[in-house]
Amino acid sequence: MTVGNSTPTSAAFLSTLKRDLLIAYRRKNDVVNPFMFFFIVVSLFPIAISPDADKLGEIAAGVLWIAALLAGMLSMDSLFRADYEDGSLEQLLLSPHPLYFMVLAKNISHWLVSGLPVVLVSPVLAYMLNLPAESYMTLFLTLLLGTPVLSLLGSIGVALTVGLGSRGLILAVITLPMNVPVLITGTLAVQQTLNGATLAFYLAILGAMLLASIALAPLASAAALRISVN
Amino acid sequence: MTVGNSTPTSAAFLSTLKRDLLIAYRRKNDVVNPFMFFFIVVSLFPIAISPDADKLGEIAAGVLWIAALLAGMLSMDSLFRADYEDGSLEQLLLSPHPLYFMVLAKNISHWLVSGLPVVLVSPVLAYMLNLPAESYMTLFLTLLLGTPVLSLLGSIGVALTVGLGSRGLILAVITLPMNVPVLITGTLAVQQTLNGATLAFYLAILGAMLLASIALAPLASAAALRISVN
Amino acid sequence: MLSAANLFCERDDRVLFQGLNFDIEEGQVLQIVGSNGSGKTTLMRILCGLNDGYKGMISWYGEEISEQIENFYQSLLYIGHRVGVNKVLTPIENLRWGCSLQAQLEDEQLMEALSTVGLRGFEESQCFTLSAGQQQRVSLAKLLVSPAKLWVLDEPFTTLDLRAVQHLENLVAAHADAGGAVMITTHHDLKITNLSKLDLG
Amino acid sequence: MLSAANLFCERDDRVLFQGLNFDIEEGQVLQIVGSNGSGKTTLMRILCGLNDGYKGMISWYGEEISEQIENFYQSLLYIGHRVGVNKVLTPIENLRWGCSLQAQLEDEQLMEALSTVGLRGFEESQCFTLSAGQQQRVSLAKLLVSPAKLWVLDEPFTTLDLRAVQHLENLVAAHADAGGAVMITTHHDLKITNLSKLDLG
Amino acid sequence: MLNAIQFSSFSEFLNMGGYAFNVWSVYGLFTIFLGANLLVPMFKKKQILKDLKRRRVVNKNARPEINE
Amino acid sequence: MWLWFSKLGSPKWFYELSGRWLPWLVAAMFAFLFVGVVWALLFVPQDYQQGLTNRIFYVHVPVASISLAFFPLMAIAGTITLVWKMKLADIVVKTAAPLGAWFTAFALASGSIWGIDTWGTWWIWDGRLTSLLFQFFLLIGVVSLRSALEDSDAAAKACALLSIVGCINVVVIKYSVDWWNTLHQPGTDFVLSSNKANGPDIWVPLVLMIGAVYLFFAVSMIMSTRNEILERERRSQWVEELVDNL
Ligand code: HEM
Ligand SMILES: Nc1ncnc2c1ncn2[C@@H]1O[C@H](COP(=O)(O)OP(=O)(O)OP(=O)(O)O)[C@@H](O)[C@H]1O
Ligand SMILES: Nc1ncnc2c1ncn2[C@@H]1O[C@H](COP(=O)(O)OP(=O)(O)OP(=O)(O)O)[C@@H](O)[C@H]1O
Ligand SMILES: [Mg+2]
Ligand SMILES: [Mg+2]
Repeated sequence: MTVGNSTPTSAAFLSTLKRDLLIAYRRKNDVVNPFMFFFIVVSLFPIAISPDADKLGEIAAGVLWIAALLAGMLSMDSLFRADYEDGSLEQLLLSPHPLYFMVLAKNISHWLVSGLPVVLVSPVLAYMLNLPAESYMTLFLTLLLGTPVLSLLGSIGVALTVGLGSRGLILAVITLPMNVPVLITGTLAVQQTLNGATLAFYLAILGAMLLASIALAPLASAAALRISVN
Repeated sequence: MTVGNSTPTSAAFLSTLKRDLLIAYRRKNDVVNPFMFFFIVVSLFPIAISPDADKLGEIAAGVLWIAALLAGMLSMDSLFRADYEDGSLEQLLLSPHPLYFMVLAKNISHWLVSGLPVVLVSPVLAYMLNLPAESYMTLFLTLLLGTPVLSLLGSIGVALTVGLGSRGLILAVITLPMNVPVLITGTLAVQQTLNGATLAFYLAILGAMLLASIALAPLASAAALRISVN
Repeated sequence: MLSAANLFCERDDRVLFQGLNFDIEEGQVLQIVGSNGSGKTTLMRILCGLNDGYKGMISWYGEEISEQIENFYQSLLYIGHRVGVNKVLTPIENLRWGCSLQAQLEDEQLMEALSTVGLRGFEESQCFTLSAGQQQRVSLAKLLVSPAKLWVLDEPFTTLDLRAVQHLENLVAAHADAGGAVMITTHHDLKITNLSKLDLG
Repeated sequence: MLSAANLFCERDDRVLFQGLNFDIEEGQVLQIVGSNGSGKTTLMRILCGLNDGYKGMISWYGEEISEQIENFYQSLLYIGHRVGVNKVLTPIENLRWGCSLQAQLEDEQLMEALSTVGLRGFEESQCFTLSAGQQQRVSLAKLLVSPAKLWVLDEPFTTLDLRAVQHLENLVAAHADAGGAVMITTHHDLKITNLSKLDLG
Repeated sequence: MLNAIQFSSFSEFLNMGGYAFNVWSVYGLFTIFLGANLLVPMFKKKQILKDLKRRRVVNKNARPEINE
Repeated sequence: MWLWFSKLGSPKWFYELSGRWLPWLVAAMFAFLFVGVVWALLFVPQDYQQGLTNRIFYVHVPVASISLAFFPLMAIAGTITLVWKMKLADIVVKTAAPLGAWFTAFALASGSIWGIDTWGTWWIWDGRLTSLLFQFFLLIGVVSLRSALEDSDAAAKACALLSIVGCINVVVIKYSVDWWNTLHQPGTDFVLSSNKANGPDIWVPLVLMIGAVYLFFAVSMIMSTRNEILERERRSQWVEELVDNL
C-alpha cells in the first residue's frame, strides 16, 4: 500500500474540474454542438419571422435569450450521463468530500464549455439580428450572469433524470418552467435599459439569483444524484 | 413446430404500426412530452419578447413553426432508441419484408403520437399568440402537411445517430439545417396568404415535399439503420 | 443449407478469423466455441447480414445470400445478446409482434407457447416487471411457434435456470431431428448427439 | 471495523435478506456468495451508502455509519459492476482523478501502478481503444495506490484473463495480511487462506 | 335572504341572458372535471380488486416453471 | 401526538379509517354541491357589469384558489417523504400531482371562458394567468417524472425532491411574472370581486361551492390514495384477507 496524503476538498474540487474540462476537450462535440445549436436556432428566426431588420431588432433580445436557454438546457443532458453509465458517478458519491463541491465543479466546467461560448458569440448574433447597439452590453452581461443560473437549475433536472432509460423531452418539461424568472429578468433588462432604466438594478437581481443558485442548486442536484444512483 | 401462414408485407406493416402505438400508449410520456415542450416553448416567447398582443401576432406564425420543428426534432430521439437497446431493431432488420415499410410504419406511428397532437393544439396556441384569425387554417394545414416531412427527415438523422453513446445536440445540428426548406414554405404560406396569395400553391409545394419524403426518407433511414446496427 | 466460404473478418486491426469455411445442413446443430472476444458474436451477425465488415462468400442453398435475402430471412430466427423484448409491452404482445413478421398465428398458439416456457400467469404483466430469466423465456417462446428452419442463438442459456436449460436443449435437439438446423454459442457443454463444433480459438 | 446488525432489504416486494448480522475485521477477507439475483450487489451498495432501501444498523468502528460518513469514505474503495473508467480519458488520467478524491499522489506512483497491472505502453491511449479486460485493469490499478483500508469489490474477476486473476488474488491476500479488509463477490473459487464466507442463498 | 329565482322560464334559464355558451360550457367542464376525478378512481378500485383476486388465484394454482 | 403521526403513516390504519369516513364525505360533498350549484345558477342576481356570466365565478374561484395549494401540499408531503420516509406522504405526493394538474387545467379553462365576454378575449399574457400556466407545466413535469421512473422507490424520492424545488419555483415564478406584467401592462387588472361586498346572496353560494370543492378535493384524494395503498400493500396479509373476503 503506497499511501499519499489525504486530499483537501479544494484539491478534489480542482481535480474534478480539470478532469471534466479534459473530457470536454477530448469530446469536441460537446463544446461545439451547443454553440452550433444556438447559432442554427437563432438563424431560423429571420427565416421564419421576417428578414426585415427593424422587426428583427425588436425581437432580437428575446430570441437570443430563448435560444441560449434551449441550447443550455439541451446540452445539460451530457452533464452526468457518461459518468452515470461508466460508474464514475458512484465514485464521486463515495468521495470523502462534500458532494456539493463536486457537483459545483462539474457545473462550472459544464458552463465554461457549453455556456460561455454561447455568451461570447451572442454579440455577433445580436448584430446579425439588428439588436439596438446600446443593448449589446446589457445583453452580454445579463447572459453572462444568467446562463450559469440556467445551468445550475438545469443540473437539478438532469440529476433527477440521469437514471432514465428513455428520457426524450422530459428534461425540458421539468426544467424549462424553472427558467422563467431568469428569462424575464434578462429580457426585461434589455428592454428597460433602452427606456432609460439602470442596468445595475437588473444585474443586481441576476447576481442575487446567481448567488442563490450557487448556494442551493448543487445541494438539490447532489440529493437528486443520490436518489438516481440508488 | 407450429407453423402459421407466412405474412404478407401489409400485415407486417400493420402489426409494426400497432405495436408502436401500443408502446406509446404505455409510455405516456412519449405522447405528452413533445406536446408539452411545444406548449412551454411557445409560452416563453410572450415572456421574452412582449406580452403585447399586436407584437405577438406578427411573430406568431414563425414562433409556432419553430417550436413545432424543435419539438418534433427533439422527440425523434425516441424513435429507434428503445428498439436499438433491447434488440428489437435487429429483429426488424431481419424481417423478410422490405425495411422501407417497417421504417415507414414506425415513422407514421411516431408522427401520430408526437406530431399530430402538436398540430392539433396549434390553433389554441395561435389564438394565445394572437395570430390573425384568417391565418388559422393556413397555419393548421401547413403544419399538418409539414410536420410529417420534418419527422421523416429527422428519422434519417436519428437512424444515423442511434448507435452513439452520447448524442447531446448532434442530432439537432444534423437535422435542423435539413428542415429549413419546410420552415420557409410553411411560414411564407402564412404571410403570403394574408397578403392575398392562394393557399393552394403552398399546399401543393408542401404536398410535393411530403410525397417526396415519404418515398425517399424511409429508404435513407433504412440504409442508415443498417449502418448503425453494424 | 447455409455455407460460408473463405470468410475473413478484421476488427480494430485485429484479424478475428480468416479462411473460414463451413456448412450447416438440415438436421445439424453447430456450436461455435472460442474464448471471449474471439469473434463468435461477430461471426453470427455476419451470417445473418447484420454486419457487413467481412470478406468472403456466404450462400444459402447454394446461391449467394444477398440474391435471395427475403427467402433467407423467412427461414431465419436470430436471438442475440439483446433479445428483442420490449420492456413496456407484455409477453403476449412482444411475442405477437415478434412472430407477426414471419407468420400469422392465432393468439391461442402464442398463449400456449408462453405457458410452455413457464410464463403462465405472466402473459399480461409488462416485461419490466419480469426477471431477466423470464424475459429470456419470452424470446425463447418464439422458438416454439416460428416457422424458421435455421435458428441462430447467441448464448441463449444466460440467466436461465437449470430446468430451463434442459428444456431448451431438448428443444434444440428436437428442432434438428425435425429437419431444422441450429447454430449456437455457449460456454456450457451441450448434451446433444450429432453436435458439430466450430472453434474460433 | 465494519459491522451490520439485523439488516433487512426488500426489492420489488421480494425479501432479499433479513436479520443479517456480520462483521468485517482487519485482516479479514469476506466473500459474499449466492445465486444470481440473491442480492450480493445490493448488499454491497447498501454497505457503501449507495442504496438506502434497507432497515437495520451499519456501524463503522462501533459508531453508526451516517455519523462519520467522511471517515468511512476516506477508508473505502468500492469497485462495482461499472468500474468508473471514462472512455475518452487515458488510463493515467482516469487513475489520477480516481485517486485524487482520496489521496494526493505523484504521477510516478500512478505510472508504476499502471505498469504493475500490465498496462505499460497503454498509459496514453484513450480507454475506448482498450479491451474490456484492460479497462478492468485500469480500475484495479487503484488498489495499488489507494490508502483505503476496506476494499469492496463486486465481481472484479469478470473479463480478466487467468494471469490477471492470479495477480488480483495475491493482491487481495497481501492487503489482508497488511491489516486491510476485503469484501468480495465472485462465482469463482478463491484460493485465499483466512477466507470467510457469507451466503445469501 | 334568498332572492327569487332569476328566470321566468326554463328556456330563459337555458339561455342564461345570452351567455349560454360560456356558462354552460364552464358548468359542463366542471361536471367532466368532477366526474372524471371521482369515477376514474372508483373504476380503478374495482379493477385493482379484480386484478388482485385474479393474481391471488393464479399464485395459488400456477407453477411458474417450464412444463415438460 | 407522535403516536398519532406514525399511525397515520400506517397505510392499513389509514385505509380503514378513510373507509369509514368516505361515505360521509361523499354525502356532504353532494349536498354542498347540489345546494351551491342550484343557488348559484338559479338565485344569484345578475351582475350589473357581467350579466349572468357571474355564474362562472362560483366554480372558477373555488377551483382556482385550491389549485394554488397543490404545490405547498406536495412540498410538505415531499419533505416528510424524504426526511421520515413515511409511505403515506409519498402516496400523497403521487396522487396530488395529477389531481393538481386537473384543478389547474380547470381553473385555466373556466377563467378563459369567462374572459371571452369580460375581456373580449380568451387569453392575455397577464401575470396571474401566466403564472398559473407555468404551475400547470410544472405539475405535468412531476407527473411525467413519476411515470418515467420505473423503480417506485426512486420515483418517490425524485418526485418529492422535484415537488420541493417546484414549490420554490412556483413562488419565484409568480413574483417574477407579476413584476414582468405590471411593468408592461399596468392597466390589465381583473374585473375582480367588487362582488364580494355585495352581501350574502353573493357570498353564501360561494362559500358553499368552496366547501363543495374542498370536499371534492378530499374525496378524490382519499379515493386515489386508497387505490394506491391497495396496490402497494398487495402482498400484505390484510389486503390478501380483504381480497379473499370479496
Ligand atoms: C385563464 C384565465 C384565468 C385564470 C388562469 C385565472 C386564475 C385565477 C386564480 C389562480 C385565482 C385564485 C386567486 C387566489 O385565490 O389568490 C383566481 C381568482 C379569481 N378570478 Fe380568475 N383567472 C382567469 C380568468 C378570470 C376572469 C376572466 C375573471 C373575471 C372577469 C376572473 C375572476 C376571478 C375572481 C373574481 C377571482 C377571485 C379573486 C380573489 O379571491 O381574490 N378570473 N383566478
Ligand atoms: N463495435 C465494435 N467495434 C470495434 N470492435 C469491436 C466491436 N465489437 C466487438 N469488437 C471486437 O471484436 C472482437 C470480437 O468480438 P465478439 O463480440 O465477436 O466476441 P465474442 O467471441 O462474441 O465474445 P464473447 O464470448 O464475450 O461474447 C473483440 O475483440 C472486440 O474487441
Ligand atoms: N434497480 C432495481 N430495481 C428493482 N429491483 C432490482 C433492481 N436491481 C436489482 N433488483 C432486484 O434485486 C435482486 C438482487 O439483485 P442484485 O443485483 O443485488 O443481485 P446479485 O446477487 O448481485 O446478482 P448477480 O450475481 O447477477 O450480480 C434481484 O432479484 C433483482 O430483481
Ligand atoms: Mg458474444
Ligand atoms: Mg451483482
